[in-house]
Amino acid sequence: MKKLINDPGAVVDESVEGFGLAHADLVTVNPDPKYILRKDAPVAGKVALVSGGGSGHEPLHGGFVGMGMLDAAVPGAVFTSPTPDQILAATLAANSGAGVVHIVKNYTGDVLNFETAAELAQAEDVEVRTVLVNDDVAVLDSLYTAGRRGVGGTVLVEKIAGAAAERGDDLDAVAAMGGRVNQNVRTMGVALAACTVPHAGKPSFELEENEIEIGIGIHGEPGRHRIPMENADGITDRLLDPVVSDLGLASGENVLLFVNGMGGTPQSELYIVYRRAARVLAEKGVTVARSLVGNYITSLEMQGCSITVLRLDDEMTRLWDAPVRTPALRWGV
Amino acid sequence: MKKLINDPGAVVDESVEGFGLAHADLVTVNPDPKYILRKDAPVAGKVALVSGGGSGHEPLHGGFVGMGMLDAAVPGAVFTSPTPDQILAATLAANSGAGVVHIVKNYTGDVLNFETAAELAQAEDVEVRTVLVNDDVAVLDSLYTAGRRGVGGTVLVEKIAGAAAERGDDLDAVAAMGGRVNQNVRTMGVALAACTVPHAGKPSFELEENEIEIGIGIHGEPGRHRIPMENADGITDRLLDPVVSDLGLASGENVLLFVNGMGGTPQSELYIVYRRAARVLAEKGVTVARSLVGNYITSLEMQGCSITVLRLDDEMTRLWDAPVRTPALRWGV
Amino acid sequence: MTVGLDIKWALRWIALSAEAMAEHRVELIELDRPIGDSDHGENMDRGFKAVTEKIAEVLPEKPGPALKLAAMTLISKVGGAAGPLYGTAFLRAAAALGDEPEIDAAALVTALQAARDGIVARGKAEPGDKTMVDAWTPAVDAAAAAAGDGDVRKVLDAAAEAAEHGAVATEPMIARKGRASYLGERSAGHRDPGAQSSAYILRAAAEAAK
Amino acid sequence: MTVGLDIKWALRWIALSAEAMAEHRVELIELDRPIGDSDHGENMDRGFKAVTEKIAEVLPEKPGPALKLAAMTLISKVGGAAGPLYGTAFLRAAAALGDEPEIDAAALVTALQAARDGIVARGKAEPGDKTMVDAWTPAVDAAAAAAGDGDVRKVLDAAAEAAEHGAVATEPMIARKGRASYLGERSAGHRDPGAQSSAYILRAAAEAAK
Ligand SMILES: Nc1ncnc2c1ncn2[C@@H]1O[C@H](COP(=O)(O)OP(=O)(O)O)[C@@H](O)[C@H]1O
Ligand SMILES: Nc1ncnc2c1ncn2[C@@H]1O[C@H](COP(=O)(O)OP(=O)(O)O)[C@@H](O)[C@H]1O
Ligand SMILES: [Mg+2]
Ligand SMILES: [Mg+2]
Ligand SMILES: [Mg+2]
Ligand SMILES: [Mg+2]
Repeated sequence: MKKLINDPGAVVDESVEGFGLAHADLVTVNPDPKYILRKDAPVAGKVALVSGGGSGHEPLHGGFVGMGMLDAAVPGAVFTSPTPDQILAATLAANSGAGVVHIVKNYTGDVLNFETAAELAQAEDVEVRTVLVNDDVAVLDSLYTAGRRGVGGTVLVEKIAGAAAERGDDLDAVAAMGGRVNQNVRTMGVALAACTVPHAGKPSFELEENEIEIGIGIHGEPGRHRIPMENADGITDRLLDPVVSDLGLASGENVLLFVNGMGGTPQSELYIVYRRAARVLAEKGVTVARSLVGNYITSLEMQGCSITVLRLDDEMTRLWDAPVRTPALRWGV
Repeated sequence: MKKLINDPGAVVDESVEGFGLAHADLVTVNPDPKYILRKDAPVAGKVALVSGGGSGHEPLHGGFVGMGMLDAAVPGAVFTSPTPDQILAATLAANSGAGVVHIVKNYTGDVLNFETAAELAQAEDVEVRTVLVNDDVAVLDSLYTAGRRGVGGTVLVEKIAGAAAERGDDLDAVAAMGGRVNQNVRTMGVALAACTVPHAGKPSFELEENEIEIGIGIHGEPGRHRIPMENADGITDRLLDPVVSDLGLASGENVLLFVNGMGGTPQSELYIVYRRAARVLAEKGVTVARSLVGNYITSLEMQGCSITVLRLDDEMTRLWDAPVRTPALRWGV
Repeated sequence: MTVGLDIKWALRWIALSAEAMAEHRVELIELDRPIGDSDHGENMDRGFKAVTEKIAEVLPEKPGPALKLAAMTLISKVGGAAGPLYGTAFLRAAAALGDEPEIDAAALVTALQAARDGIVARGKAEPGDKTMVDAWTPAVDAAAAAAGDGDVRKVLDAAAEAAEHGAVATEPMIARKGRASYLGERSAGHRDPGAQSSAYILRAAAEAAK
Repeated sequence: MTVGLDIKWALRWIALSAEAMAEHRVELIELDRPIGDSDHGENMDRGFKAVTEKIAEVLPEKPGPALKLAAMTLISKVGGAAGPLYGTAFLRAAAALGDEPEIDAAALVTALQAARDGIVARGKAEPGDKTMVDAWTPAVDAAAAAAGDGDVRKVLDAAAEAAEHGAVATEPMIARKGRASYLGERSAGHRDPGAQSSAYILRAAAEAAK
């Protein structure tokens, strides 16, 4: 394992500290319990958005703290959801009195820890709503399982619900908007090579030179199945098809197409995937009205990508376009 | 070699095509001769900035085309400088009559091809000035060698000279501003693992599990020397020391600190490096007034980073802060 | 009739659990690798180290408060799925024990049941879902069955042994809860890390009574 | 006295160069790997493929125009350092040959000298800097020395052989120009890829005359 780190146990502490130093104009970092807070939080009268999860997915979530997106982000250990006291502290710090929306990726750990924190916050008279993100079509959705994971769609939920909060929507409306994005977004990912969790010291799975893993999540966990290496167009089709059919996309609809790098894949390759996905959607009569390409929700240095499609309506489009000023996503201001 | 590509010979074509599709609001792509043009170019009365070089460094340069930065970018084959006819075509397309500044990284190939293009453009009555970027302190500077390479500093030259052009500076003033940035910027890089050029199919060098390569450039070329793996703080010091001493930084000065990922390193690690570099600079009494952290000038999927320090004066700081609207760098608009 | 379990037992249980987590840290990470995200051993070790520190700081004097302190520390230090699940287990056990200075076999069985029920309440897993429930459920059943002659050591031994078998028995299972469930059928053939850590913790409870 | 070189030779030269670049593509990439950026073989192969197409399209009728077409195509298709350098070399050689239909030994030497001088003028490298100049300079010297009895084949054979030796001789050199110079002393022990491609191209010229 070769990493630019000092001590596997200090990766999150040191990285978040550096993040705070680099973006002191936008955020403040509370070291213990650890959370990242929007510089001017609490923003009077505004519903606050708090998200979080295991570290190792940067820029998610800390990179999305700022005007128009999150009010606070709560980083856990690498790939380990944060604890209730961290989430509670962030929730209290972000709350202006208008209530707090928790954006939670659907993993048992995240769900349980955010659930506890929400109970504790409510006991302190802070109103909390939870938006559960579960956009990963690689996972079978069923009442009897842990259900679909929250992956790429999380970025879009945070941006669009964040814009709704920024324009002054109330607590229920912001939560509803987050839910609406989640209902209209689907994702599927592929790994060409695994990542190595610092404290584990070994790749989280082994792939042969000629194998890829289809349907991976964002925690270095293996995917749904392993297939022989294919070219970029073939892989793109394998990811896009289930996304499109699960969304039930019809000709004439507008979408946002998001090609996300898992951390170790060059941008040039993401654009090759984007090219194919955009073409296939165009052939289906679907209009790609907005796009996002880059490393936004990663698995450390994993090689691979995910494709996310969000069905857009006019309101979501306006909220997507609304100004945002965070370390990782910035426009309009 | 596992890459999200279709055909090693089509990587640049397909990737640039995808880039054009994803950012059609900001740029247009001319497929042959290949260049990327700011959507509203030529911008009446404005000096145009044209840069380019081998592909594989994305988002450099195409990602920096747009308001406040480049008017055109010319991508060559992977790690191979573009040809004069491409550069000429981009120069003619970008020119509004106010002249064109070529921003050229100091590599024999780039220098020769841009030189030829500049002569051809001048023969067509287009005034061209060239800013040569050579900020890599890993390379000994001497009249008798190829001289220092242009690396991380290029991003800062393009941003600040781009802002000068956008505010209406004339041709000589824009070129002079580019030169001023270059004179005040230094960079040094490290690789933890090499990258693989698609048409070569093999890593550009081999590092043992316990070795790193200090003083690498951005073309997968080996560096100045190979040393046993160290921790992030140790590596940061090795990169930062020569940068600081070559710049002759003194206590009380302001700088921009830029920690750049080479493409395959997680953001969390870049912030660990940033943390150390910021601390060391603070100890020296140097104020980090601005920062940039992320993958901005890469070597495909190389693992590693570079540290760039720019000595700032008030004017450069204002130009750095000026609005920019490109696929990869965006603020203030 | 044997004596009941007191604060010494509770403190030893916690100390031996912490030792077991440190000793098996890498093994539990390795179990979490093929079907999870390679952090279970790291999480448990971090959590029990924190519990050990907290216990040394607070010096609780009865089993119930000791387990409650462990629970609160696990909840606030572990994160992931295991943090809230183990936290709830210890919290419910502590509540069942209340402020009693000594625990007899019946109370012990009740506490173990409460712990298991807490895990099920939070995690909604059923036996056979390939989770720590598959260690706790047979452990609780065996404990209840062994409680007849009122020997707490027999109860704990039975629980530990059943948990160990339960952990092994997760190997062929197809996961329906937790991270391993994402793998579907590919989760078969691997032991569940949480079931294994549960077996270690219940074995620590039995050893602590010796 | 042997006959001079005509358009057939020029076209064969170009065709054999293209063949050599295709054949040695991987080898030239491999030479460029340790001390460069792994693209020289790719660049040269891409360039000469384009030259071959252009020649077939335009069908030049005299050596000078044929070499000029090759030059322009290399400049516009190769990029990197090699594109402008080889482009200039062929351009200067073409200029030296002018519109003559046939080239004698003296004209040939002049053309080779012009090519070499073009490379030096563009690249500012001196002999010993570990570049293609270290193939071209001995080649030009040997060609001049062999021109005495007016046999163009002898001239070309001498040039090719000297270039081959020159390429080998770059191995111990420490690069002072081009990408390899960034390596400083670590550049020693590797053959310069541009010197090697120059040797192949000059060998092609000699073969074309047979
Ligand atoms: N819903 C659940 N009910 C009971 N136990 C669960 C559940 N989900 C996960 N677990 C247990 O948690 C263990 C994983 O813990 P850990 O690796 O620390 O957390 P995470 O899965 O968040 O990385 C699993 O091995 C399993 O025993
Ligand atoms: N200044 C120079 N003068 C002469 N030849 C040079 C010079 N710089 C580079 N070369 C030649 O160019 C070759 C490299 O070509 P190539 O790999 O195609 O371009 P690049 O170096 O841009 O990747 C070197 O091996 C060397 O022979
Ligand atoms: Mg985890
Ligand atoms: Mg090159
Ligand atoms: Mg885990
Ligand atoms: Mg090269």
